[in-house]
This record gives sequence, C-alpha cells and structure tokens, in this order.
Amino acid sequence: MTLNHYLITSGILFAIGAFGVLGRRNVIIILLSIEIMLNAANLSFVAFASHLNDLGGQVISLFVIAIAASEVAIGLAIAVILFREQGTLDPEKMNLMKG
Amino acid sequence: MITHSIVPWFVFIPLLTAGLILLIPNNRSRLIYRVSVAANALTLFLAVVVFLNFDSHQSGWQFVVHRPWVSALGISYHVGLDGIGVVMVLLHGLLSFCGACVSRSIDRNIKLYFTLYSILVASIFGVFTSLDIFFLYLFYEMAVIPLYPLIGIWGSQNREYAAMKLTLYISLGAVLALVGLLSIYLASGLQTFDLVVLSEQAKTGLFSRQFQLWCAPLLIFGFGVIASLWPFHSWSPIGYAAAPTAVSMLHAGVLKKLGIFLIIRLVLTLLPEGARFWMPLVAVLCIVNILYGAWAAMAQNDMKFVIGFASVSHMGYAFLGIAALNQIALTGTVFFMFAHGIMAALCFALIGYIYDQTHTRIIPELGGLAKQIPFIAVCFVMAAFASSGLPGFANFVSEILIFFGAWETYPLLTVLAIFGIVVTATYMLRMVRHVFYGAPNPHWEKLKDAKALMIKLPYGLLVAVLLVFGFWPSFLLNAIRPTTEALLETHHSIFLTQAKHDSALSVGTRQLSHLAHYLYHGSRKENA
Amino acid sequence: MTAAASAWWILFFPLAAFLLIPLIPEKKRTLGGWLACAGMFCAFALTVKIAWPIFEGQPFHSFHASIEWILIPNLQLEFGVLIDSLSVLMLLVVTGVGSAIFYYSLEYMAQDEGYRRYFAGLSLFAFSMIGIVISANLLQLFIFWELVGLSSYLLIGHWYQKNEAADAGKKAFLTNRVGDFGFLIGILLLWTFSGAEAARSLNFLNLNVTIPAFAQASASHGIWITLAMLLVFSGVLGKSAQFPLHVWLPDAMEGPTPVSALIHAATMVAAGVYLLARTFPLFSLSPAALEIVAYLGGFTAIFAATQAIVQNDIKRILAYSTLSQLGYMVMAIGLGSAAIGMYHLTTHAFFKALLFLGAGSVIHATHEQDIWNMGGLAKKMPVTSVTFFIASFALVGFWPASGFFSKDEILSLAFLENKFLFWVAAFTVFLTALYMSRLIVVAFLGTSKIRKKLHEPTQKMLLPLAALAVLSLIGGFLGIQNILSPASHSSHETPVFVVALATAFGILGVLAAWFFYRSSRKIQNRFQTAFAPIREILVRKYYMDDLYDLLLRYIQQPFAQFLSWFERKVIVEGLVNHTAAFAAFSGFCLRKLQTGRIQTYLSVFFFGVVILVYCFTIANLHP
Amino acid sequence: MNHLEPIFFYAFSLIAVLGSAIVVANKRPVYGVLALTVTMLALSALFVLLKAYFVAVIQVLIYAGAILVLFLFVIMLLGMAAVETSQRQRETKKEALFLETIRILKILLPIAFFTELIILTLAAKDAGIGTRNLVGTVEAIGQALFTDYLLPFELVSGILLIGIFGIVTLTQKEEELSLRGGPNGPTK
Repeated sequence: MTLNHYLITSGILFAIGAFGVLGRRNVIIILLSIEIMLNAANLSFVAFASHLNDLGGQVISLFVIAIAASEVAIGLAIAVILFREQGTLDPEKMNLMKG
Repeated sequence: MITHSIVPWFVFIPLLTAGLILLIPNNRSRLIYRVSVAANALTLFLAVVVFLNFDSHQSGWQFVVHRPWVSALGISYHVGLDGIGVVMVLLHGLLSFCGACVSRSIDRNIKLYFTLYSILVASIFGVFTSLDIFFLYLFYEMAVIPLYPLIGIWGSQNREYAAMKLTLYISLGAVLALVGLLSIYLASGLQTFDLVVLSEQAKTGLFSRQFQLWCAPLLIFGFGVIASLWPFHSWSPIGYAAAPTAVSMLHAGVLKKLGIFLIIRLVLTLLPEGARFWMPLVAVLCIVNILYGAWAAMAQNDMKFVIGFASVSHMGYAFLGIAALNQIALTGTVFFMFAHGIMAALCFALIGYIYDQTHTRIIPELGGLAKQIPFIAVCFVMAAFASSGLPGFANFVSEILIFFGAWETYPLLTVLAIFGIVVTATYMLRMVRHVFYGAPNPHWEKLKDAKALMIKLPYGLLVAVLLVFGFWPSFLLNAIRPTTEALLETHHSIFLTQAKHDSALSVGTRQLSHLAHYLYHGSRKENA
Repeated sequence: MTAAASAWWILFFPLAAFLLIPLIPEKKRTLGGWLACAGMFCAFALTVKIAWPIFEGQPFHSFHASIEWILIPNLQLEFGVLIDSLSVLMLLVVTGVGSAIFYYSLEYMAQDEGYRRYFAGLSLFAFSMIGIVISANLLQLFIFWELVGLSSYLLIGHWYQKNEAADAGKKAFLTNRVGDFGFLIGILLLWTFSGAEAARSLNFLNLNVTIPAFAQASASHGIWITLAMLLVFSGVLGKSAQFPLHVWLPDAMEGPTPVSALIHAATMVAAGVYLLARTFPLFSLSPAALEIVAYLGGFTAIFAATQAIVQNDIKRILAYSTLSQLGYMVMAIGLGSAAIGMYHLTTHAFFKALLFLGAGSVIHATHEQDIWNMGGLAKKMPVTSVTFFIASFALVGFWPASGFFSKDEILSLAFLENKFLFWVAAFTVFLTALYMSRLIVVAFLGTSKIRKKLHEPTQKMLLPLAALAVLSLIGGFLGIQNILSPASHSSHETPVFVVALATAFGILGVLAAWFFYRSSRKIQNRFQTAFAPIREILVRKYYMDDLYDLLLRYIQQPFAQFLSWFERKVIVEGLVNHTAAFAAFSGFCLRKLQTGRIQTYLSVFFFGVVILVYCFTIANLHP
Repeated sequence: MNHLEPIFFYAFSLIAVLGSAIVVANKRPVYGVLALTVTMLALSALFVLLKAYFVAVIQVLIYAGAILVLFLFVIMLLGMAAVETSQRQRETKKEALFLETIRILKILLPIAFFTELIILTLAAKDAGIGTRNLVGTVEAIGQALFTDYLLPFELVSGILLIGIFGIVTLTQKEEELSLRGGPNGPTK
C-alpha cells in the first residue's frame, strides 16, 4: 500500500484523538485520546521509516512508546490527586488558574 | 600632540565626576556643587581647546581614537570630530557649564541631582563624539534615562505626567530609529557599525534606492520626535515647563539638537536618495512646526510654555535648513543649532532665576520687574531679540543662511518661514512687555538682582557668545563649511547621474512643493 | 587717513560711545552724556572733512571698500562702506542734526533717572543710522535697518514704567517688523535675480548693473522686478510710516521729545526715503512700481494732514505733519526725481527737528502737552517762540525759508508729471498752513492759561534751536539740490504759476486759521457742530487703530486660542491618551481569554497549530 | 502475499479508526480502555504489514499490555465517580456566547486540521510505494539502537526514571497530607 494510505489513517486517528482531548469532559478520556494521538504519530513514523528505507523511524516509535508510558503514569497520578481534591474529573471545574 | 586623545575625555570626565560626587557625604552640598561646576568648567575648557585646534581646511574626521571592542559584530569604540561635531561639542560644553552654575538653587538631595546631571552630560557628549552607530545609539538611550528622575523629582507642577510623557515619546522615537539603524547594519552587509566605513561605501551606492526609501523615514521621524517635528512635538512644552532649570536648559539647548545632528550624520550621509525623496514632506511639516509653534506660544501665559513652544517653532527652521539639501542651508542649520541652543538655554536660565525668587511663571502675575532686577531684564530683552532674529545676534546670521539656502528649493515655504519671524517677535515682545515693563507690581518689591559675579557669569557668558558669533560668524562658519561641502558632495554626485531616470512614484507633497516651485520658477528657469 | 578709513571711523565713534557709557558709574553720569555727544561731534567733524570738496563746489568722487563677512560657496556676504554724493548728504543731515539734538538733550534729560540708558540708546541709534547711510550692500542695510528699529524700541520705551510707553515701543517695533518681512523677501528676490549662481552679490554697484540686464532679458522679468521693488517699498512703508503702516508714529510720541525730534522727525523716518533714493536706479526699471509709490506718497500726505488738524497734543500734531511731509518726499521720488525727494528730506530735517525741539523746550518749561492748556507763550518764551515761528514758516513753505524751495520743486515736478497729484499736494499745503497756524494761534498767542511763572530754557537748549533756525532760513540758498544732480540744474524752470498758487494756498490757510481760532467761542462751537461727523472721523484717526485692534483681536487671538485648544484636545487628549486607552482595552480583552479551563487553552493552542499547518499547505500548493 | 495486503490494510485501519471513535464517543471510561486495546492491536497489525515486526511486538506487549492495564487499575481506583457527569454550570450570558464559540471551535479545529493533512499528503508528488525491502527485525533494531541511537536510548531511560520520581513524590505528598491533616483539613 502507498505511503499516502498510512498517512491518511494516521491523520484520521490524530483528528479523532484531538477531538477527544478537546471535547470530552473527563480527564481519563483525555489521557486516552492523547494515547490515540501518540499512536497515530507512531504509525506515520513507521510508515515513513519503511518508505524512506531508514530504521530511524521505527527506533523513534520505540522511544515514543517509552515516553508515552512515563507520561501516562504521571498523568494518571495527577488525575487521582485531582479527583481527591475536586471530587470530580471534569476539567471545567478545575479553574483555579482563572485570570 | 596631546590634543590627539582629548575626545574620549569628554565622556569620561563627567562620568568620573558622577562617581566622585557619590563619594562625597550628603550634607556637604556646597562641595558637591563646586565639584560639578569645576568638572563642567574643565570639559568647557577642553571643548574650547578642541575648537581652536580644529584644522578647518581638511574636511575629514579629526582627533580620531579607534579601539576595536566586539570585532565579531564589528562594534568598535571609534571616536572623532568633524566640523559639525566640534561646534556641537563647544555648544554642549558651554551649556553644561552654565547649567551646573545655574542649578545652585537645588535644595533637595543634591548628590543624586548632580550625579544624574553628570550622566546626562556624559551621554550627550558621547552622542556628539562617537563614530560608531552602536555607541551612538547607546549614548542616545543613556541620555534619556536620567531625564526621567531629574524631571520627576525636582520638577515643578504636574512633573510626573511630564516626565512620563517625555520619556515615553522619546523612547518611542528611539525605537523607530533603532529599527532604521539595525536595518542599515544588516542591509550594508559589511558586518560593521563603523560610521566612517559605512559613509565611504554609501558614496558608491551601497544601499539600493528601494531600501533607502523605506529606511529614511524611519530615521527621520524616529529622530524627529526628539527634535519635536510637528506631529510629535506635544511632549516638549510640557516637558520643559515641568523640568528644573538646568535640565530644561540642557534639554532645549542640546537634546533637541541631537535629533537634527543625528539626521544630518545618518540620513544625509548614508541614505542620500531616501533623504531627497522624503525631504519635501519634512519641509511642509516644518513650516507647520514654525507657524503652529509660534501661534501656540502666543496663546500661552506661562513663561516656560512660551519658550517651550518657541523652541518647537524654531526647530522648524532647523528642519527647513536640512530639507533644502543645499550647502548654504545646511551650514545655516548647523550654525542655527548652535545659536538657538545658546539662546534657548539663556531664556530658560533667566526664567529659572525669576521662578526661584517669585515661585510663579504666570505672566499676568508678574509685571514691571525691570526696576528690581535690571541685569536680568537686560539679558532677557537681549534673549528675546536674539530669538526673534535681530541682527547682531548669532540667530540672525543662521536664519539668513537658512532663508538664502531654502529659497533655492522651496521659495513659497521660505516666505511662510520668514513670516514666522514676525509672529516670533510678537509673542517674545509681548512677554517682555508684560513681565519686565509696565507699572511696577508692588508685590515683587523685594526681588534681589544678580549682583555677585558667580551668579552673573552664566547669563553674561551666554549673551557674550551670542554677540561674538553674531558680529563675526566666520569663526564657526570656517569650521562647518568643509564638512557640509564634503557631505553634500555625495548628494550632487549621485543625483547628477541619477537625475535622469527619477522614479515616477513620488509622495503627493513632493509634487505639491515641486508644482509650486515650478509655477514660481517656471517662467524664470528657462532663460535665467 | 584715507576717505574709506574715516568712513569706518564715522561708524564706530557712536558704537564706542554706546559700549563705554554703561561702564561709567552712576555718580559721574553726566560724563556719559558728554561721551555720547563727543562721539556724535567727531562723526560730524569727519563727515564735514569728507564732504569738504562739495562745499568748494567740485564734483564728489564716491569710493567703496568692503571686507568678507560670510564666505560660503555661491553666497558671499560682505561688510562694506559706500560713500557717494547721496550718502554724504544724508550723513551731513544725520550727524549734523544729530549733534544738535544730542547737545539739546544734555539739558533736557538732566534730571531723568535713566540718564545713562538714554544716552546709550541714542548712541546705538546714531551707530545704526550711520550704518544704514554708509552700507554698501542691501543685506548690510537690512541689518542696520533692524538695529534702527531696535534702538527706536528702546528709546520710545525709555520710560518703561508708563504702560503707554511700553505698548508704544512694542507697537513701533512690530509694525516695523511687518514692513521688514516684505523687505527681506524683496532682498531674496533681488539676490536671485542678481546674476549667475556663483556670482550673486547684493552690492548696490553690482545690483545697478545686473538687475537692469536681467530686466531686459525678457518681458516677464519686468513683473518680477516690479514685485521685488514693491516688496522693498513695503520695508519703506514700515520704517517711514507710510499709509498702511503709519499707526506707530503718533503713538511713538510717548518717548522723550529729543527722541521724537531725532528719530521721528529728522533721521529714522527719513531712512525709508533714503532707501528709495539709494535703490532708485532699480525702481526706475519698473514704472508701475514708481506709479504706486507716487500715489501712496500723495495719499499719505493728505491723509495725515487732515488728521493733524484735530489733534490737541502738540507732539502729535508735529507727528502727523512729519507723516504728511514724508508723503511729499515719497511722492517726489515716485514722480521720478530722487534728488528733489532728498532735497526736501534735508530741509525738512532742519525745520522739523527745530519744531520738535521747540515743542520740547515748551513742554520742559510748562510740563504740559495739550495746546489748549498753553497760550500766550510768545511773551513768556520769546526765543523759543521766534525759532518756532521760523520753523513753521519754513514748513508751510513761504519765500525766504528753505521749505519754500524744496516744496515748490516737488509741486513743479508734480505739475509736470501728474496733474491729479499736483492738486492733492497743493491742497495739502493749505492744510499744512491751517494746522500750523492753528498750533501757533492757540499755543503761542492769545491769553496764557498757565499759572506758574515760565522761564526760558537754559543756554544749552537754545543754542541748537538757534543753529537749526539759521539752517531752516538759509537752507534754500545753500544749493543743496545740486549736490545730488550737479550736472543738470533742474531742467525745468519752476513755473511762476506753481509758486504763486502754493504761496496763495499757504496764506489762505494761515488766514483761515487766524480768523477761526481768534474768533469767539460761539463761532467756533457753531463750526464744530457743523463739521461734527467729519471731525469725529478725523479724531478717531480714520478708525485705523480700531481696524488693527479688530484684526488682532478677532483674527490672530482666536486663531492662537484655537491652536492651543487644538494642541490640548487633538494632540494631547486625542492621539496620546487614546493610545494609552487602547493599550488598556486590549489588555482587558486578552484577560477574558484566561478562563481557567484547560480545554480552552488547548483549543487556542490547537488553533495555532492549525494556522501553522495552513501556512505550510499554502506554501506547498503554489511554491 | 502482496495481493492480500490491501485487504488486510483496509480491515485493520478500519478497526483502528472505529476503536478510537468508540474511545472518544462513549460514556463509560472502562469501555474506552477496552476499545483502545482493540485499536492498539489493529495498529500493531499495520506495523506488521509495514515489516516493523519488533515495533509491532513492543506495541502489543508494552503499550496494550502495561499502559492500558495501568489505566484499568486507576479506573477501578476511582470507582463510580469516573462516569462523566456532564451537567453544565450556569454561565453569565456574555460568557455563554464566548464558550459557545469555543465549543464549536473544538469540533471544527480537528476537522480543519485533518483536511489540511489530506491536502498536504495528496499534494506530495513522490508518494509512490517505497522500496519495501526494509525489515524491522530484532537484530536490525538492536544494532541501530546501540550504535546510531545510543544517546537517545540513554536519555529515554532518564525520562523513565524521572517519571518514577514524579509518581513517588506525587503520591508521597498525598499520604503526608492525610497524616498531618493537610493544608485544608483531612481529606474526605
């Protein structure tokens, strides 16, 4: 299959992830959508790797997975603490930084 | 020859005095005052020595001291003087000395006052002597900084507003000019801030015409703000009225001339085509400057406001001189800067003297002072006549040169400028009549006249200088002439070759003045 | 000492006096007075030495010497001395009459507390007046022209305590300034016409050559020449107080009387006529300009004479009479003969100075300026009265006196050139006779209304009076007119008809005044009621002063107010404060964006990303 | 083999897209996590198609196995509250208008972004099939990892370490608070 196909799918996934991050009112779902966006990125990395015949793309996707792991860990820890403080997971409530 | 490395001392002496004054304990105010007067006297002496040793036959830079500083960027401590620089240094030496003498009446925290005053003096010397655009701009900004506290702390009524407005306006102009300077640095591609190198290259068409067209207005209107070109002038009367005497003396006398000096040194040398394109607009603006300032001065009843608007109006003449772009007018402008500087400083010093005793500057409240303070009255009448361009004073010579020069390029505008003199005479004499002549006001019985020599010195010195250069102007003209000659060489050489394919695109005002010019000269040109 | 050197010395003697007087301590102030007189006498002596050949009848050879003043490529201004028959005559008048007046004011100003300042001002005036006379180029003449304006400002405002004096000084200087404005533009025009770019010079000798060449070049140049000469003439209007700019002279009487005598009778106001004579070769190039000059001179003559009739202050009557005599001189030059104009100027200087000094001694004695409060002075002050009679005799122009000769020259010139102006001049002779005899009848004859004992002024004041009286009498026989035009003694013989008519008018004027003012109060009142409206106009000086006040109050002042309002409102409130307000407003809007919701931040951030990618797409689509 | 490839590709990408749609659209996070696991598996299949075998295996092992399991633990920990309660708090009229625009923006932006990507990819000219002889076997990746990309490899280990520290301090803070009553009183 051509590179374009893979890029289109990763574009769709990324868009859906973005929609999830912006639209949903639950921190967990936001973190999940971030994971989707990261996977979309991985897909395009690997697609380019095979297209450009350079292993770099695959190595980068490995790194992305590693970093995503630590990011999710911290994200969830924060979500837990927020839940303890605010009693809810709705980001709208968390407006202590209101200007 | 020891005079070779004099020029750096102009900046270092005031800075050293600033440091020295900080060491003196606060209660010894008399000592502080004497130290700063002595320091300024020293710089004045140096200025006179430099002026006398200036060889007026060769037009290049003299007393040059060159030390590379940041060679990566091409910045170097490059200092030197040409004809215009020598005159300006002499002017500043005179004014800073008289300013120091006059600020005897400062009573609140004297140490801080004289430190800031010395920094201000040092930075202005820096601008006049530096040949490196980086240092030029550095000292230009350094001059604005002490002004804010000087006006803010020791000024008279609504001083915060005035200090704020003045600093904002000038830094706005400075930012505009900075953009211009940096674009020159980058467009030149020579990786150097050195003015001498840049002006050599500019002769051989270093900058493209397109670049010059948009860069010149940046510099002209950027520096025009501090020289109170018409739309940007409203800070200067308010700023002067609120400033203490010595500061308004220096400000009206020298800081205003920085704008014109920098326009001559940067715009006319580096961007000749840009200058030629924009100058008709400047000419029209400066006529508004003259008449607007004159009539506004007519309607004021605070003495400092009258002189503030008067200097706005007089700056119009300086701009007219530049806008005419020919040898006579340019020499006239430099001479005018010197003469007006002395005259404006003298007026402010005298008003300061009166204010210190009467604590009011409102003209209707004062009246018939000539009886009590004859010496001050005589000096003020002389200053008033000098400002309205009476022969015998240096102002007349400069105005005549500007009129003869500007007559060639803008005949109609020159007629309006000459009418400006009549209006100037009106408001100056109106002020003299109401403040000094007329029935003596019983309220001011106990005014003390300036008796001691030390008090009389600044006023007497300034009046003497006006008269000396009024009777025999060639002392200054010999120094100025070679520089303006060389400066305008680049203009003629470029425009003779370039005159034929002058671009159709020209600002409306340029056509306006050319149309008037053609109408007026048309019939005379073809067979004169 | 060569002639040129002595010319420089004539100029610098009064300057030296001016510089030295302030150094003299207050105690020995009379020394200051004598110093000023010494300066003036030396100048007069030197002038006589230079002018000696004329007295022996040989022709006068002029000489010229100048030094570089301002040297800039294609602008050479020099400082020079040009002595020819015209300037020698003027120098004789200025220094001669000046010395008499200096000597007179030694006594007159003896008790004045501003004594040294007065004599310093007089010396400055003498310096600048001599400067005008001997200057070699037009710009140098302009410089001294303004210095004369300055010295008249100082001298009019001598008693600056009095508000009227301060205002009069200011008014005089500003009106002169308006005239000088036109004069400077005229100089600029002449400068541009005077030859090629580099060889331009305002030297009179050069001008007399290059301007005619320029005029012949093409027809359109004639218009420029007329314009330039009319502008120069505007300078003359300001200085010699001709019609539109004459308002300052009557007010200038606030100054001390010797000042009025020196400045506002003999010398300064004559400077304008001298300028006309000096630039006469240029004026003659454009007949239109001469036409205007002649008509304006004639009009001023009759205009001023009518106002003199209703004045009550002795000095104002003389001021208006000076105005009308100046009108005569200007008319004479306008009609084409500078010689006759200068001739009348010389004779006028003698008798007008005498009249003012006479009035001065009367005021000095009676401390009274209104003629209706005087009366019967002839008996109490015989010498002053006799000299006063001689002077007015000359002013009206009766046979033996010098006025007769110069005025009849003018009348005959007018008779030849322009009939209308001739009748105007003739009628003015009648008016002159009327107001002078009115003055004499009311002030010198009749019953004395002054209570305290009057005494003749001291010898110091009488000597100048006597000297001037002699000059006024024999002035006509000195052959002054052939100093200027030695060759052709007035080609036309003065027609007898003109002389007879002038004398008749004069006698008629005297008789009318005699009968009218000697008659009983009753007849005078009836006459006054009959001519009340005309009298009102004359008293209000044709509402000229009101016109100028109107001009100032309703045009200049509101315009100045509007500008300072414009300054405050538009520039200050408008531009500046609004920019400040805009900054505050934009701050406020942005603040609203910080809603605290993470997702709004994210969406704004994502919006940025979209924009960025959009730019890439654009860049890619059409590279 | 290669004639089957398009079919596999379309199938798996469809599964991936649907899975992520479910993640975003559903109410209960538990279903979200499960849907995400399905997406992860579909993606690893795509990796296999792209001959990136090692990455595919890691994707399944680490990503699907470890991270999503972590998600499940947290959801269990949070319990019922995790269900989204989306009542809207009252806003002032002026604010409402502003927030409305933001909401519309949130929907429009991803779509706009997606269309731009599509335009970009279609515009790209040389989008032909690659040489496809690159095989992401373990020793190839291992070799690249420990020669060219050694530094990034070490740095990633550093980041993981920081992640651990972060979690320890965050949770540490939480216990310490409860022991001594915390700034705003004992936690609920």
